Amino acid sequence: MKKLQKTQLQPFFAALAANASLYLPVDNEVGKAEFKKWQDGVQMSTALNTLRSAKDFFFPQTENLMEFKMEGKRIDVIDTREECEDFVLFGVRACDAASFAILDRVYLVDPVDTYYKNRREHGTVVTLACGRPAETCFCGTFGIDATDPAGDVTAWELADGYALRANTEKGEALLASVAALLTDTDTAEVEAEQARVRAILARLPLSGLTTEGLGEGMTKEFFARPEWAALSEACLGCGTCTFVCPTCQCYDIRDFDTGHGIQRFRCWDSCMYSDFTKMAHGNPRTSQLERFRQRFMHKLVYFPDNNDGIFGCVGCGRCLARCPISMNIVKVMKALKKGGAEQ
Amino acid sequence: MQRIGVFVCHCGTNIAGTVDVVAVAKALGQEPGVVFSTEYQYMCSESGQQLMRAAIREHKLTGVVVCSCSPRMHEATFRKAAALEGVNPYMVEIANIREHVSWIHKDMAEATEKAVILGRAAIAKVHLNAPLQAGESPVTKRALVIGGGIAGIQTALDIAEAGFEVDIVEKSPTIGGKMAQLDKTFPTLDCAACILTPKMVDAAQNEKINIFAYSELESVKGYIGNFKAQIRRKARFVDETKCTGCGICTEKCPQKKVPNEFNMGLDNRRAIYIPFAQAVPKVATIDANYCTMMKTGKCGICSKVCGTGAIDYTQKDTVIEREYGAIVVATGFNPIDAKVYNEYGYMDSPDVVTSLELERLMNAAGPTNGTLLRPSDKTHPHTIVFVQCVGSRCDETDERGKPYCSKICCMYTAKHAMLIREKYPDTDVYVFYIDVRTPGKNFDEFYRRAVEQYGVHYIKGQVGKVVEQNGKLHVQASDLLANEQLHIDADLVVLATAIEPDKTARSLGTMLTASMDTNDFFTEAHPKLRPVESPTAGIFLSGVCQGPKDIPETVSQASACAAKVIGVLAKDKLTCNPCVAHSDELLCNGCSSCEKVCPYGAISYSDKEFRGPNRTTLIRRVASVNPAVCQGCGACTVACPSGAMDLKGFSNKQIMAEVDAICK
Amino acid sequence: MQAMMEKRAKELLADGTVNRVLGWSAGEFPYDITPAVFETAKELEDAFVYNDFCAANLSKYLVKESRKEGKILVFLKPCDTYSFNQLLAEHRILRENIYVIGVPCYGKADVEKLKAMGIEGITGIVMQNGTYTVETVYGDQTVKAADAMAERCLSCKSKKHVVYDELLGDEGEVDADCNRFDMVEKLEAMTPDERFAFWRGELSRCIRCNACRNVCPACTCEQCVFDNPNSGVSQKAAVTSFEENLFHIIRAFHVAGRCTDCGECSRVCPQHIPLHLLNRKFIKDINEFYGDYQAGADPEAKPPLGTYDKADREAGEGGRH
Amino acid sequence: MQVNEYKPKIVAFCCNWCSYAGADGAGSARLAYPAEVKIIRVPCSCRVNPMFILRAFQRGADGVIIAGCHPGDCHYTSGNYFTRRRMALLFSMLDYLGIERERTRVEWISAAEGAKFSKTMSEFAATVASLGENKRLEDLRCKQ
Repeated sequence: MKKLQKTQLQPFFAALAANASLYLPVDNEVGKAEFKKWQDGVQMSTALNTLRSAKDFFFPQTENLMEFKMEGKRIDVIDTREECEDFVLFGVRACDAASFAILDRVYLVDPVDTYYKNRREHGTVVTLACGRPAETCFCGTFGIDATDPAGDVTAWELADGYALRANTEKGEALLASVAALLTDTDTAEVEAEQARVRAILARLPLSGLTTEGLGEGMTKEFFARPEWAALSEACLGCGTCTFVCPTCQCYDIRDFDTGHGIQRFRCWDSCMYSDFTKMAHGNPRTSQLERFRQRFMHKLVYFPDNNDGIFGCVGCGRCLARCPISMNIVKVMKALKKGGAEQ
Repeated sequence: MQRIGVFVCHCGTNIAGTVDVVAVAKALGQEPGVVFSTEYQYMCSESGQQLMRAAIREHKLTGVVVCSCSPRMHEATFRKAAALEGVNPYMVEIANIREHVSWIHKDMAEATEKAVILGRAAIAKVHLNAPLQAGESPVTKRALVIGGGIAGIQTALDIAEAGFEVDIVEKSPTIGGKMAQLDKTFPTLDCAACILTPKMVDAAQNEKINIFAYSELESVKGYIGNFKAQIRRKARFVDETKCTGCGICTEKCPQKKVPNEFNMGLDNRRAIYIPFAQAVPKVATIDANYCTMMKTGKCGICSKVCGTGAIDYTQKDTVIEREYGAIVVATGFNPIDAKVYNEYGYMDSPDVVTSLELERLMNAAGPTNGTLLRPSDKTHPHTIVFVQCVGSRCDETDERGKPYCSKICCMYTAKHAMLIREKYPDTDVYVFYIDVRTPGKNFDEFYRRAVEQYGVHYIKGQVGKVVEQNGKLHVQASDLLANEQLHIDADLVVLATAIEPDKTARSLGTMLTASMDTNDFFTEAHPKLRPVESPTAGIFLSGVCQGPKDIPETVSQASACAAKVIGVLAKDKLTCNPCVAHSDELLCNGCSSCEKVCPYGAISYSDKEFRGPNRTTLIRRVASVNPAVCQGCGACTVACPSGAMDLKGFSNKQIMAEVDAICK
Repeated sequence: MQAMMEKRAKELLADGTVNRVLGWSAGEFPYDITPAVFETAKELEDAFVYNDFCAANLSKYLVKESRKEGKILVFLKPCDTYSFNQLLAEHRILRENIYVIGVPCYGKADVEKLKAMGIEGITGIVMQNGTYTVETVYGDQTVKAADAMAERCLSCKSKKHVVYDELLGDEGEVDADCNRFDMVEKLEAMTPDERFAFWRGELSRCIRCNACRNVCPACTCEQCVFDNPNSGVSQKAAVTSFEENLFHIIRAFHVAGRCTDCGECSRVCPQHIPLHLLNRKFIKDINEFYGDYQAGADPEAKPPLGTYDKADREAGEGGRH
Repeated sequence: MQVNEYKPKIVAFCCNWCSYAGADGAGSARLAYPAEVKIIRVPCSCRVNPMFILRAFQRGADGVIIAGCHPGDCHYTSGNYFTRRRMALLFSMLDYLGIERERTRVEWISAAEGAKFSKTMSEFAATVASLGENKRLEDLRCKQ
């Protein structure tokens, strides 16, 4: 385990940025944290988490897939893919780090999504253990330890500096590249910090929430539940929850006519949208109830069904904070459990 | 995918002189969907059209782009040619490379490039064109004429002559209008009544003509061929079917102090009255505002003297509904109220009169039985001053007046001056004018006679003030030609007041959605080429409601108007413009935004059942457009937030495709 | 107030006046309140809530709810009644199926403001006497309610209900001097470059989640042009700065003259874009160009874009706005 | 003469009854105006949706002008009055967003005013040229 003095933070960032683009949470014009490229003088945000998740770096909201160039009656197909440059993501929280593993299960299995893979290979993730979790946090529900996040390198904020631990070869290489700024340290300080935070986590309002009764094999049990009607009633059908979600992975592919050609791009889709998975024959989910149910069934049942029981939620709490009408996965989980208990 | 043919016209050298037509045809031939592209000397010529038709046949074209002169010139020509080969005429688009390119640009490279771009825009549009079918609507074979003056009478007679029914709605108790009040007419000096009253009688006796006098239009709905009008028949308190017009009631009525509007208030009539001897219909009317019986319940003399029992004090207004195929507006005019021009002393002295009042003072059936006497002391005036352009031709700063020339004043003043000099040679007559305007058949000769033979003093100049002094009217004026101030002590001053559209015109225009200008004259569909039609289909204009006119002009326009109406009524069905708005019910919110901006009332709403999710049904309010009423302006398409409302032939996508092609 | 509302709701359910109640339902935390339809007294007892965090404008739900079987009771705050009237004017809701109870509002709280004060880990909030005692996992904190009031409520245009069948509590007043255009004026006073920079900064954060549109009581289109592949402008993502501008300009234009300034768009924006400043610009312009107009104040009023005056100013004429 | 002289792209929406005819009139009288002005015929100025204007800017236009009948002369009675209100608000909004207001314009040009058409278009083209390329409402995807 290595240690970085707080006074060395900016030189540390500078050293990382010398080798690759460095992104870290920075407060924006309205005082909310978002990942931004580090430049000399940029200060890291002290916020618990970014408004948007870190998934954007591997699965951006929009990306061009290919182009068609048209001249008169001639059409050329152009491959627009470019090799991604190396980059470092600093300050990713445990929840978001866990989301990458979920996205990998979608995009790195056959057929591999080469656009995603390219970025995953070139990105190095430095996570930062949580020090001051919020009431909306419930990563523990999904077995995620906010005090010991995954990532290529794990960092803990201590009173006078940061403890750093490489978890992967990429992480080793990253720490090696800045070795001059680091000193060796033992795990005692980190363990003390973890104990402090774990005590707080245990007091969080959602700390008792478990996945018991949810997950694999529950499709028949949950699909026709009457609770969906009341739960989905207030849903506006906006995409906020999906767009701030670190694990939502659905996209739409569209063509944009530029006037001199076609750009084929993909962009995030939301199962809350009325045209979600609309096909030539029409739309398989015509009501908001069905679309709402799809979102939560996917995270709580279908994804675990197809992925060895792993849930499609990491408990980051963004949807809890952002939903315009405050409907969210926690309320859904509780309602389904309660309904199950009553049956 | 369309199969588009492009036809580039040289227009002799009009286009080819500046645009490289061969290059344009070649460039456009490369566009997606274009399967044939050529150029030709004169596309609009018979052989040009044959060339197009052959290409349509040979290449199985589904769309046509003609790069030529303005679509305002030959769009119809090329649409017809395409239609002859079975291509829907609305699959033809014109790229205007003459007026918009070759005629305004000198540089060939620049002009050619622009021509190609306009051609591309037309091609982009044709790709999205859809065949449009013009709808048909039936025609009610009856016309409504609003206003029973000479304009309305003439129009009605001509329409009836062609065998169609006509209703005349006249708000006063009799038809006849302003012409009935006139004495003589210029430039022939024949008596107005002698030429008008036979026409009034003709109208009354024509079995095709229904006269609804003392009636007002309440509402009009519908569209060309299919109007529904509600007409309020005001209570006369006299049964029209029983009254013989004998006039005994009007003689016996004790209420004698009612200002006589027919004589411009220069004398009085009774509370029950017939406006003038030749009134049509010749039926008495009780003026409820003055009738003692109506006001106090005591009197009833007319009822007692009426031999036919026609008097009915309990009569109520009735509203009848009639259907029409066409509507003629013939609402005429009024002189403006002279009291706003008090510098001329109109309110101070009874001897300052308007020209129309003078007509009555000179009329044998008028208050003085045709002897010209001053209203104040009933003496014969020896010096008379005419003031021209009172309220006409005013500049913007004069809020009391009108910006336009009232057109008839110069001539009737010459008439008045001449008649006075003829009858009373001892009278001095002065006319103060800005200009004397006499462009008409025998008009200038008439005016010159007034000056040369009758010795009327025409003075170019303005009257500044008229003040009553010792029984005389002291007129201060300037003589612009002599550049001197004049002071004339006159016995009578006559104001040639401007004429303005009848006050009812504005609300009528709104009711008919017929456009008007800022002076409340009805606007014609085209100032030169469609002068008797309103832009609103099925609404026609007759007489002064459209603009100042004298009698011969009014009568010619009235007949022209009748011809246009007959043109509509003679058809069994009307073809509609297919480029109309339509509402996609699946997208429509029923919010009424479109309805609020539709100038024609073409949009209506109904509750319809739709499929909801999962086999449910939903009832929603949705808009629909009556294609026979819609004129295709497109105001609704922008008011509609959901894009449910679109315009055929000029759809959102078509226009955006043109934008894209131009900006590319 | 909550008890009074619950009581009336139960009475109206019991006497059959209504068969459903549209109100607010308590959540996991003191502040995450969800609009909900209650059908029984028990449901009301279990979850019905009305407090300073009941921010959601319920009127838009009536587009669907008023078309269902039976009459529904809805609780409307003063500003929600304007939206209600506007929906009524546009025939989007069926008045005969709705029973409106006006409820007072003294300004709603914004939990983001509490969080911005560094208050985290909120487990409870005690609201009384104009203060909030916020219980958190990190200890209790007391703040003035006024300091936590939502931005939109600081410039509240009206505490008067413009429509109701029944009113609970005291009726408020229209506030003509609410200073709601202050920020618009500030922007107008900037140079075009500054304005451009300001809006680029704001709109570039847009993630096109459509929350602003979907919550907006004026945006009730059966299908939005931006969702309709046939409209020519449909788009799912804020791909370029142009798309961001297009979406927000057209959205503001489509609600121009119809927006009641309820402020829901800015409240729900996950990216904290002050979207209401676009709508307020149109409201301010309409007031200045065509005379004062408050959408929703009078359902019979002629909407400014559905009428005209011959003496209207020319487009682009006059001043810097 | 300068090589690659900047030529703005200008879209002119002209109502069929007045301004398009006015443009024809300009042509008949051989009254030149810059070739960068390209006309799209619409039935009435009130057919012009703000979306068309933004679309033009997106696709590379540097200026958009809407020309219709004079107020009071609308073929459809009231269309241009609605145009006037809509565009007054839209232009004000564009200005509020910091987008050059000079790039958009509404003009009333009658069928008889060929000279005015030519003069208006020349002036507008010059104004737009002086502003340079439209950057603030461009869409980079549409750049060649």
